[in-house]
Amino acid sequence: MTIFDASRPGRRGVELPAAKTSTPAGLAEGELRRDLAWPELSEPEVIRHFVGLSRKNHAIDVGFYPLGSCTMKYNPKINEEMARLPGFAALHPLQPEETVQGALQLMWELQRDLAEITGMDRVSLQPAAGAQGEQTGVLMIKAYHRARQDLERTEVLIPDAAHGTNPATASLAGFDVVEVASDKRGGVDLEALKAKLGPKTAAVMLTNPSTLGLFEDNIVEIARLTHEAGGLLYYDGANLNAILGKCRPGDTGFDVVHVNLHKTFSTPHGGGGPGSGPVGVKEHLAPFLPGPTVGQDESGFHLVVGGPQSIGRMRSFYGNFGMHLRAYTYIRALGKDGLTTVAEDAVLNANYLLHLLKDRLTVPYERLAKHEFVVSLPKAIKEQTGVRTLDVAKRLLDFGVHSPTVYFPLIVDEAMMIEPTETESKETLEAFAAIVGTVLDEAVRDPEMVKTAPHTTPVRRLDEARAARQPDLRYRPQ
Amino acid sequence: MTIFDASRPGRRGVELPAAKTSTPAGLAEGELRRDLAWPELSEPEVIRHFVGLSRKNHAIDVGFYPLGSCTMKYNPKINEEMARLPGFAALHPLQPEETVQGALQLMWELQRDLAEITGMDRVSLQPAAGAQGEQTGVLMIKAYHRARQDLERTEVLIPDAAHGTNPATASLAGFDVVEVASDKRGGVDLEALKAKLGPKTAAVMLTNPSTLGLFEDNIVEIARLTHEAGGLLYYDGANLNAILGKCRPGDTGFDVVHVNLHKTFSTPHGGGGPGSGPVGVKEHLAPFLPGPTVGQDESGFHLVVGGPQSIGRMRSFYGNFGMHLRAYTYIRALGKDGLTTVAEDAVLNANYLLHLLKDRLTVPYERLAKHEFVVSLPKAIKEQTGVRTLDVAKRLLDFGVHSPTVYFPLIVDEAMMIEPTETESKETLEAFAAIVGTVLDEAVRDPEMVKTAPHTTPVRRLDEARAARQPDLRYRPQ
Amino acid sequence: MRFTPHTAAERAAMLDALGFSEVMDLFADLPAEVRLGRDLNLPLGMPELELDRHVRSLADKNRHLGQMPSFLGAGAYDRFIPAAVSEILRRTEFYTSYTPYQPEVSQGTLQAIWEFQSLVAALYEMDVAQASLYDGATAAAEAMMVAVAETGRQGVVVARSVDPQVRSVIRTYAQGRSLQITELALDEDRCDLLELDRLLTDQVAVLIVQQPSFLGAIEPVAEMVESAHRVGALAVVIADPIAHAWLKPPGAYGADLAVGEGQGLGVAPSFGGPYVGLMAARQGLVRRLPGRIVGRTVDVDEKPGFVLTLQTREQHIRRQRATSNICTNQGLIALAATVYMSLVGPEGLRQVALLSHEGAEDLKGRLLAIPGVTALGPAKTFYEFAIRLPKDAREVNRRLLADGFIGGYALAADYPELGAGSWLLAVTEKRTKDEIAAFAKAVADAL
Amino acid sequence: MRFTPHTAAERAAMLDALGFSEVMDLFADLPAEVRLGRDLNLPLGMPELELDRHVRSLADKNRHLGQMPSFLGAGAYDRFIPAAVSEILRRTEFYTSYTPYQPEVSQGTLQAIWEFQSLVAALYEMDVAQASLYDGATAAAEAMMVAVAETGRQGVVVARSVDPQVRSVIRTYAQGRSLQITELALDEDRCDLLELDRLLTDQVAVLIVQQPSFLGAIEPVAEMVESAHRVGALAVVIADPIAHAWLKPPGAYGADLAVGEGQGLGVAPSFGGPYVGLMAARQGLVRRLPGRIVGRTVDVDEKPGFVLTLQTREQHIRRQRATSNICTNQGLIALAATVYMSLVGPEGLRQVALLSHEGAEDLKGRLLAIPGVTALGPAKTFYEFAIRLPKDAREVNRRLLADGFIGGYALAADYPELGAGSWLLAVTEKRTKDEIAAFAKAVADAL
Ligand SMILES: Cc1ncc(COP(=O)(O)O)c(C=O)c1O
Ligand SMILES: Cc1ncc(COP(=O)(O)O)c(C=O)c1O
Repeated sequence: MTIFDASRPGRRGVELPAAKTSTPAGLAEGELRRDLAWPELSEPEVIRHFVGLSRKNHAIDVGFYPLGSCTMKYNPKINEEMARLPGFAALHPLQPEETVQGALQLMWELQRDLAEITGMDRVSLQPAAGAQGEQTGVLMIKAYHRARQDLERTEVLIPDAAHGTNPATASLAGFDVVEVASDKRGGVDLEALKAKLGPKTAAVMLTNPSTLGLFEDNIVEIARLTHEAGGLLYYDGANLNAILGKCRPGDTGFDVVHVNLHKTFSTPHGGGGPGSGPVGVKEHLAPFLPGPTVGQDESGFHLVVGGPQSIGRMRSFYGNFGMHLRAYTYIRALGKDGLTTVAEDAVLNANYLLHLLKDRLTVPYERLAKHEFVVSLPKAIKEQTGVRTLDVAKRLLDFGVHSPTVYFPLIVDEAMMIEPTETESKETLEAFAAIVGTVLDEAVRDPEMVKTAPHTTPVRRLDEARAARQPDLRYRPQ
Repeated sequence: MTIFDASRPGRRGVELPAAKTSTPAGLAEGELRRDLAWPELSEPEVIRHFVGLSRKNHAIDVGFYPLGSCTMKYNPKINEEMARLPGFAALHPLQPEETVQGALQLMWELQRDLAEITGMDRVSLQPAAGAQGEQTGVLMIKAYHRARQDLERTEVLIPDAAHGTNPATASLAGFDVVEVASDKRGGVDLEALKAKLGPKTAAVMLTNPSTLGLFEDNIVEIARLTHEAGGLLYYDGANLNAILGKCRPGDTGFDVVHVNLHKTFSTPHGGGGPGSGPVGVKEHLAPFLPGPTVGQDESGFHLVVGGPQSIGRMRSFYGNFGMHLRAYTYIRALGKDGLTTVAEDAVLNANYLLHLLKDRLTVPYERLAKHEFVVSLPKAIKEQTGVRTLDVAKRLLDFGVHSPTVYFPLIVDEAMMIEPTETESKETLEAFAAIVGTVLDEAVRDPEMVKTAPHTTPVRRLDEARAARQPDLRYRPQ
Repeated sequence: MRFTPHTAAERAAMLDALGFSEVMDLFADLPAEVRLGRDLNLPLGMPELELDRHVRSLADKNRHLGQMPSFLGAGAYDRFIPAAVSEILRRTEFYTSYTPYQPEVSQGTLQAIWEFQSLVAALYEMDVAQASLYDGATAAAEAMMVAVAETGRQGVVVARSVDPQVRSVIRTYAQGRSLQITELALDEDRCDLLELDRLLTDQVAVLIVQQPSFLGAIEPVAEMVESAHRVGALAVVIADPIAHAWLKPPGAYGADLAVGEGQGLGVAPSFGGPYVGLMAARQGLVRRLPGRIVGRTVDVDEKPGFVLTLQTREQHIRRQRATSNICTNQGLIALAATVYMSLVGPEGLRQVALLSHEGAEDLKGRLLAIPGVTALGPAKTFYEFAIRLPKDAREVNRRLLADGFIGGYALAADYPELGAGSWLLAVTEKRTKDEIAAFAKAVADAL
Repeated sequence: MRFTPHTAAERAAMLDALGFSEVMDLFADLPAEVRLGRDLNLPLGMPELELDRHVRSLADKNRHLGQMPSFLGAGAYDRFIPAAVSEILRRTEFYTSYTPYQPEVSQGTLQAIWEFQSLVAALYEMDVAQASLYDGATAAAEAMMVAVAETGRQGVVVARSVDPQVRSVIRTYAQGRSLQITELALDEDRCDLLELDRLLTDQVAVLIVQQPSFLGAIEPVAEMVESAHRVGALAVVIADPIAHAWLKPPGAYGADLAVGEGQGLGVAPSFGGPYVGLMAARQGLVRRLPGRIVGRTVDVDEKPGFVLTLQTREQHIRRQRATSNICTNQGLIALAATVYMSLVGPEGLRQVALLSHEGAEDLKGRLLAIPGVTALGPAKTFYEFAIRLPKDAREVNRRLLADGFIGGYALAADYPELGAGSWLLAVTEKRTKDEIAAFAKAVADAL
């Protein structure tokens, strides 16, 4: 039942002080609306409705969530507590600076810490998510070339394994996307890269470790080639969790990075956001950063608006401050020691789980994994039984775990992309491997069971084709 | 899996600043303990464990909870928000009075408001729950008689329909319990009462409306008879929700009352507490009240310890302040208008639901109900099918509602005690009546289905006999 | 470590299973020259007890809206948030889940978003709405991109009375596709309609206006939309959700897209974010919308359920040909708004808006009664309004802060043409009569 | 109304179905003479916006522990509470459910209580524990009742070094059954063992001692328990859970019942409540215990599950013959303690206790170095200790408050024999070295 179906005219979930008038004075009839077709409910009904909805969700705090590329790590509860302090939550973004020194200090320290962690020179916290971080970065690259009167650089090179936001961003920034093939080891094919680099190259966008969970060990060479061709190197920080304290993108030749605070820095994913995608740049790109950023002088902390070459604002105010605050709390909780342990345990967990699964699933690249790995459903199973990766993913749901990311990256057939994260225990990994084993056995023994899964979830397999063919996108009274 | 089974030695859910020493200095070996057999887990594991447990509970915010006598009404969210303000939650009970004037004011106002609502002269907020309120009241009655040198009053009269806490309390206070039968209309049988009242009578304990949900319309006569016999009249306030703003126990002859803040005044039930059971008394019992209570003078609010005749403390400090605070917030939210509406809607809901069910269930007393009502499973069903009230209660759980209180009061065969409360909607009542109808149909059509219920709950019917025969009351390592 | 379960013994056992002897073996694939041969230059980790103290000490360096009555708006508002909203946001099943890629175990999130879409569409009286954007500013920019794609044109006309931050974001987004942006000037305190007719050519893809405007003015939006349509341009209306409890909604006068900032709908000001961008459109544009969209369908047992739909618009399917690059949006904040809208209902929203309006009219009357204070122009306003002080507004704000008030927004930095005394004030339902009166008096004293 | 769904139309429809014409018909069974013929003398209800403001204004009239370092204990402690505890307490499935009468839909509550019992039993090294009591004071009183029932005797010996509030509650509970209470005197700062032997007769049902005592002293509990057993009395030890991270647990020296106040285990001081009483016992007493007990069993499918058990002890079955009258206990607070104990684990609890102990030793050293300040006696102490000031302790507390500190507990009101300068101080893991040093200096200045 939707909240609209639960509505009864005249119910109220909130009462307010009495108004003196019954309509806004001075507005003409023609300026006023007639009706507002919202539901009407009491507070208990609203609570029961949304509590009921919540109980239909899987979540990190409910069970294992190895959704590759998304870094579904535990979200510490202290972060939530701190974010709700009125000294942060009840700040207007345009209050006088002298009344928000604590907030500005926090942002300033976070800028500095993210610069240190990524090995970059300057950071802006403004982008609202990873994709907006990319957009910021690519627009800065565009502005950089333009400022140098280097006007023919219309192409952005992107590996075929890349996340969809990378090509979408490059295109949104007005670039042509040139796909670069991967080599047999799952890395960027250096020959292919060389062939595509040239005077039109504005940038190369990479994530490292790649979406295959593999460290791009040619990275220094890639950076050299890119720079030689006059392009800049963009770092998609979605996979930063793997290398915290071990290696810094800035030290490996990247010119711009974004980081996803909602991945590496434990801010909650919220059912799909809010995220936060700060960008870091090397000094040569600093003039193009979006403003305001936070600066410090003897009188305290200040908002510094972008200079004349700045690409301008990416969104209103200073970004998702509530997420900055959580990420800051997390960084302070862990410190340099803890962040390094995060990377170590994330990589250990991925390799251990890969080890537990490698005899049952096809491993396309037999290399050391970083924080995640990609495997395929064995061809033999698919051919013999007709069971597909999607079916396996759905069947896993019946066992109380979330499924891995599936069918991504696109270059691996029947891909399952598995990212356990460092916050999962050895037992959980072993239990998950056992579940996968059970499902694979079942796929052979009783393929229908798997093909018609899930069976025990709040709803069963949904008709997505019908949803797209006959879009029912909002409530309409019958 | 219990939290002990999930433990792994060396895990930690909380880190603390480093200590300088490794054991408490100066303590002899023989004074120290060896081992502390507690589980060891990380924060994510602890959270997942308890979130998982929570999801196995029914609760008011999950669905209908018509547990008679317990007043499972909606608990407003603003109460929880206010209770967590550091200005309340972070107060030490022994702080200097000048630093807790807001807390004392709140308690003072609550004392005054509860006195007004119940029609009593003085209130103490100290008792921690209803049962302790009873104990407080009965001990005051004992002290009262003793102070008057009226030393032969050893009996407390209690209706046979009463809640178990009433006789247990009287006995704990050193009284003999004398049971008074109910009459055909479900009220106290006046003749039986007269026969049992006498020089040994210390008190009569009643709840009104009674546990049958019926208003004791002879109440004035009962009070007169009790007082004539030299006894005092005790009011168990568990059912106060029915008469808020309509009638006050103090005006109908009661000498002592307790109220359950966790019932009538919406403080959460917490899976079995904390409750709060303030007591109110008429002036003649005031000297016996437990201290401290809160008083006011020109310099502010003060804690006033009990006088020489006080029965003494019932518990440490001033009672469950966190519950006082929620009840206070609730009373201010509703005000005189809202509290009266509560009683009206609570009674309306009970009568409406009774109306919807009366053709399907046996109604022992065909009278106007107050906030709740008692019905029985029809004898015919029981005899034909062997299905009992317990089975019906269990089967209801499969439909996502909580069952009513069953087999209480003891004087009604196969009793179901149903209290919808005022916070439920008409649709919910109708849906519940339909579910009951379905289950009763099923009882006839497919009695096994009902007798083996529940079928869809986290566990099915549990072996309570085994639990009592072979008590397994704590974790023991294998 | 408290957030990671492994003990030293477990790590050793796992490494052993992998045939490794030490943790650094896991990083053997990092070429020596890229390894960070030192510790990060960060402090050591803090136990929660110290961390809590430290972060609170930063919070305590701020003075917050609970401590000073505020009349500052300009895009973020100090509105009342019922406790029930945060109760739902704290449900871990909502905040620790992610984009509902597996709908069978994400019906909570999916249905809530579908309800959000329904509420936003109803608010704006548009055919459809999508699942949220980063904020109101990016929503406006994304709407512009939709219009550009739909019309194949490159011209953009943005009213100067649109929030300057929103205009700035629009300009940033326009850089990528080299769009031509023209600003529609002010006539006193509203859009210049004569100028509008001059700017609207057949090169124009879209007209972007704000209702009420950044200056608080109720704009003649219906006429403006009509003018845009006359040249084949689309009309995007940035529509404040609270004021639209009463104002005629964009759908009622033919806007093609309605967008807005949802912060007023139960979201804490939180120093500027996270907020939530709203976007609704007419049916014909649905396949051009950016970001997520949830649709209702049925499962194999014909039981109704919800899924992400029309995904062929999206980056993970369409890659460089996607309608936008959005992946993570503002899910949890959309949920907050959904709970808020459900709680207040139509009557509650009207009352919130009416109380704000009454307060604003009261304050406006009091301020305009102060000698030397004048109106910017003839526009009607709703809960936010601009006036002109006989003194620099920044100076007045400083005086007011000393008196314990957060004053209005000094407009001159964005609108030099309005003069140093131009000042924008917002009144919400949280401001009491006494606060308004005291503030007006403090302003008079400060002049 | 916001908490009740009915609209006027629905009320009318429901009344109509009942054959009534107005709401007062529902109260026709109230005799005219008992009806309240007027409105309650209370204010009108407040919208949440005003209510929030009003209740916050009361909170703001208090000065809380986050604003002033406190050295006050005496039964309630300012300890660190990890954020994860309140996350679980805010799960509505826990806080809006009730006593698990239907175990099939209450496994969350039941298992959590069973784990609470297990943790408490392990802490005290006793065989069993029950599901919580109102607080530490009533737990002690209930333990006394168990001993009285078990022995059939009426005598009770309570150490004078037991918390005076606990002694007061014991006296109150004793009134009902006319028990004879004798107080075991102090010898300097500990129990007088010679006096104990005089008091222990074959009339004595129970000896009640506290470890560490209210004065902070580590008492010779093992000897005392032995003495009690020698005369056939039971021994009840009131055992502080934090100090017992290190101290030998009651079960290790044969106590019959161990009880305690659980506030230190993750529960906010909250002006004195709600707290939670702990009670554990040796196996032989299990059927005499008060209150709820949860047991593990299996369901019809042999799946493990939990139920309320041994209910024949309880009031709802046994009525006047029940072991106690307890119905509602402190379920949610027991849950808080359970989550806390699970988070800190054995090492965490030891560290909390050790940090507190180190701080207390530091403070004690600093204070005893001030001329005129003396120890009460030779007892060892843990994190709370008593000293004697050369001035009235209440006066010193007033001075300290002016300096921004909450001072200790002035003992003279409860222990006139210790003099006006006697003062009890507690140090928890929250107190920093700097706070301790500053406090010691402020004390020196105040003398
Ligand atoms: C590799 C990669 N790049 C970019 C993104 C986009 O980040 P966001 O969702 O924060 O916009 C993601 C998100 O899943 C990702 O996995
Ligand atoms: C009628 C009645 N009296 C007394 C009580 C005892 O109250 P408490 O559980 O708060 O101790 C109850 C509780 O259910 C009750 O229903």
